[in-house]
Amino acid sequence: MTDAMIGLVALPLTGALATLLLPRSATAVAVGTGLATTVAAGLLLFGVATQGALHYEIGGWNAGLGIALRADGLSALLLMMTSLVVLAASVYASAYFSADSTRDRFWPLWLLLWTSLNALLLSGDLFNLYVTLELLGLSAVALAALGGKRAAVAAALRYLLVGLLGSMMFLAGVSLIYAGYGTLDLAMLRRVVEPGPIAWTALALMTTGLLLKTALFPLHFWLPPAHASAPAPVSAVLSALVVKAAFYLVLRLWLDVFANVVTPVAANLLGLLGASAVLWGSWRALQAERLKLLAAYSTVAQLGYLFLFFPLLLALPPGPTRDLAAGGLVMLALTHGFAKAGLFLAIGIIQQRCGHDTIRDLDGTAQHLPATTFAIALAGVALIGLPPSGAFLGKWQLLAGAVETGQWLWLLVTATGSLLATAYIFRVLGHAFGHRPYPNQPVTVAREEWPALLLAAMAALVLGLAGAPVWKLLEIGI
Amino acid sequence: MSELLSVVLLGLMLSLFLGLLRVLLGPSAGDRMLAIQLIGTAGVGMLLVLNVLLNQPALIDVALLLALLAAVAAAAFTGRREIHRD
Amino acid sequence: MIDLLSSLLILAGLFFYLAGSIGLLRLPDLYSRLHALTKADNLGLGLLSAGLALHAQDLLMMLKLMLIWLAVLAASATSAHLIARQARRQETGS
Amino acid sequence: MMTTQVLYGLTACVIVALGLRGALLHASLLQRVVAINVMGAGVFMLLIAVAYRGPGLPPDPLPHALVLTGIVVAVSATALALALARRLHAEQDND
Amino acid sequence: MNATSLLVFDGLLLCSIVGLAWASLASHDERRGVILFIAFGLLLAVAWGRLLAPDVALAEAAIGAGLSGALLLAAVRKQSPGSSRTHANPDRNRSESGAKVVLQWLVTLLCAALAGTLAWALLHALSSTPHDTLPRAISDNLVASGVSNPVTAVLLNFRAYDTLLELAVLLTAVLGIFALGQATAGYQPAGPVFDGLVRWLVPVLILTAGYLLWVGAHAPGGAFQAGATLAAAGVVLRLAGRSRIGLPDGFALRIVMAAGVGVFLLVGLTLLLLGRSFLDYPPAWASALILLIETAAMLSIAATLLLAFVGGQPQSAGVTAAANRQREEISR
Repeated sequence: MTDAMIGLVALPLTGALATLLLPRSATAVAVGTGLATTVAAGLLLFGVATQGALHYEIGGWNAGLGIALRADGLSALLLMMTSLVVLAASVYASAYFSADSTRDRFWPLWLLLWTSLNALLLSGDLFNLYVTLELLGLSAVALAALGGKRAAVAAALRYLLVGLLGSMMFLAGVSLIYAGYGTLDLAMLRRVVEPGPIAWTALALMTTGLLLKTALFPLHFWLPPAHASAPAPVSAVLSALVVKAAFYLVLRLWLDVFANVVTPVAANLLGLLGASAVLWGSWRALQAERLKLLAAYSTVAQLGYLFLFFPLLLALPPGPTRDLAAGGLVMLALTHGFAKAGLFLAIGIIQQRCGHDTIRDLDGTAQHLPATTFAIALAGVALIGLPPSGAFLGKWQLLAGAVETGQWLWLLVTATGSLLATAYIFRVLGHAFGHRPYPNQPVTVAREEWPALLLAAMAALVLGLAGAPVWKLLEIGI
Repeated sequence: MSELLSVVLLGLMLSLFLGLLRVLLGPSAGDRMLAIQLIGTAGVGMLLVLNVLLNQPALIDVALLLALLAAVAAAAFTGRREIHRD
Repeated sequence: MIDLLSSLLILAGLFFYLAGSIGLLRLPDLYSRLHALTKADNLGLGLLSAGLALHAQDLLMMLKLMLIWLAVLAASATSAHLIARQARRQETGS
Repeated sequence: MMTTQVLYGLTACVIVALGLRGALLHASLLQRVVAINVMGAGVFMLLIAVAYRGPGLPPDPLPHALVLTGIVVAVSATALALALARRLHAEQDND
Repeated sequence: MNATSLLVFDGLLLCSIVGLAWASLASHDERRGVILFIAFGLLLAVAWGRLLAPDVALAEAAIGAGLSGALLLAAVRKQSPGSSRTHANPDRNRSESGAKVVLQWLVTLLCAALAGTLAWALLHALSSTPHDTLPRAISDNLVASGVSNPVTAVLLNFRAYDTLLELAVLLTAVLGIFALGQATAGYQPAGPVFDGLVRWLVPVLILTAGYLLWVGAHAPGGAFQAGATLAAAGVVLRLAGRSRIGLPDGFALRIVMAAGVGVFLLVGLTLLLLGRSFLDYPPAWASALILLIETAAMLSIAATLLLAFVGGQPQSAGVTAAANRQREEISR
């Protein structure tokens, strides 16, 4: 079962080399690799569910001297989501790129991005995390620039510089940790770390670097242009997974490795930034004229919700209530991942078929692209947080936690954010279901429509109705 | 011997400082490149002295690499592109 | 005897280093500075590495010191040529 | 506490801050890239200062290995950034 | 005497390093900034040597003096004077409103605070006795690692997984550069003097690369330093105006690019199939496997660094020749 962990990194990496060497059969190789990697993620999830947290010492060296891969409930769930989203986006991408040359360049970078996501979620070593962050950043930037237009290149360059700045701050924190504690292994560090100048400064540096990468308000400025100008499958993965990988690391550091170093004041600060992100992101999404920009600002807002959980989790004593809240957080993250990926894929179809993604001119899309419009509606349900979506369960736990700890501010923010989300989603749907006769006669391709629909349905229906195992899996800590 | 080398090390440092002044003063980019050349040579000298002072034979290899690549910056600086036409 | 000789060589090397860098700083134009620089490169490093070579433990070390000197010699001549040519080109405005 | 370590370590902190300032304030893309490289050099100096154990003692090899990996990563990122900047300038010239 | 003068040396070296960093970043002229940065890199190589980190010093020398400098200088050259003026114009900066000045001071204060906090934490970390569990574990397991240079042992055995991902980072960067378009224009022939240098410098660089690769097992050196040196040889050839700079064409080029990651993965997965864990070399085979991986890595590193300098997918020789012919016909 632990070999599945190696598989999750080695399979996409091998696939990347194969698509580089055999561009003619790249699509088949990539989709095959995707299936195999998804099977590995499933095996790992099964393994964690049955055997508890797993770890793997690479090269047979003890963790500390060597590098260990680790998987617990949280990472196994995120790995599973990553696999499903990337697999769906891969099927979608196989029909999306029309030019051969772009397709040849797309697949190796795409699989390298997948490698880095899996490697990051599995890594149990601080410096190795830095390397995976850089691999993630560079492959994401290279993919975002594939659009080739000036806006895409400019946005990608800004994305790269911000990402590099973030990685450098992260590395500075890692160096400080090594200077102070003489280890890079997360599990060992958790045992020895104690509150004090070293841990505070290192955590502050690493967190700032990661917040840049996860685009928490006010460090979000780079995200909307980068996510809005990339090719659709790339946007989907950037918004659903790449920012979330950095968020996962913040979560891992704050609630797991540095749990006894974090102070409520710092957590409240994160909560406040999250609240600002929810309000600002939703407001800008409401004003957006293009669908892709709307989706990108919605990502800024949705990431804000995740940070609202930090002050709650720190205020709640360990016990069932806290576990429920933590489960809510993960549920919200998973739902957003599936919903946002589905939304971006659907927008990509509209953009290709109609030649634009201006919200005002969407009239009548529902008549001609019914499945795609349905996918947008389902994703919208999940983004607003209506039942039976997973986000409903997540937000419910957020509200319950806020009531429990008497932090009413978060309640207010969540309610306002959800109202704004309802407004921006219904603005899109209102135009899409409009009755004005539609000029074009678009041709639909099942390979493109199904992935979007399935991802959105996963977010809006499956996670909400069958969410109980998520909480059970999360009890499996490292 | 080690006292003499310490003095030489500081002397090389002085020489490097003078070169730095020229880099800062310029005035032309060519003057700056010349000063870079001097800084490189002073760096090579310092590595040779440090190699004896610190007993690190590998520093000779570092000096060798710096010496071999000393002309690359100047060539990159003066090189002219082919006229490009599309 | 060898110690004395090597010390003298090393000190002479340092002298040329300093002379070269003072020249680089004080001389009025690029071309004369260029000549000053070659003093440091050729004689300064040459004498220094010769002095150190007298103490080298093995032949390989000696060869490396020799190679370093030759490499710097060639690099400095080439760079000086390239930089001077560039400066001339800019003066004539081509 | 060893003077050499402290001296190089404190300098490293200054270089990191200088690089960060340059990266945040510079308008020129190329100089932003240079600034990020300066910041990286500061972090590398921090690691190498931590590894230093005094004259005659073997230093800790682990930070040296980390810095080597870091240098490769920094060069890769620099090359990609410069290529993006070049493409951007080309697109601007076409306008 | 010795210790004091070394301390003075340290102080002066660090002053010049900080001064150069400051001057390079404060410069409004991009070319001046890059030249100062090259000098900064040269002094860093000396500093790494001084701190007994010759492995890093070698890499810094090969990268800083050879590749980075050429890469950055080439990037300056490609901007027309007009475009750089619009970006960094001191006059415009001066005429900007006070808000910009306030912002500058704010950022400066923020960075000063960062330096202060970092220094405060670092002093805390350095004031306790150094942690030597990990260095001791490294030296205890050195015999089993297959090499006797501890840095190589960490890079290719204990933390080989980092190195595998690092090679993937290099590959990603080059694929990203390829996706942005064709290679930049080559250089005009640099004249007989530089050609004379190139004629012996390139073989010596190749020899040095081989030496560094070989010596890396027991002394400072290794795949990365060797690869960077090899790439520098290609850079020299390109600067001299040669059209062939040692890079293969088409499929062979892709093989070389993939070789580093590929051989690494192949070794790791083969060991997995043989019932060992990923990258767990059998002690008897360790040194041979490390040399195999390092050789492939060196070739990949050299090719990718050189491609980064070339700035895109090089056109195959046949295409270039055809294009040249076409160009000549047009000019007639």
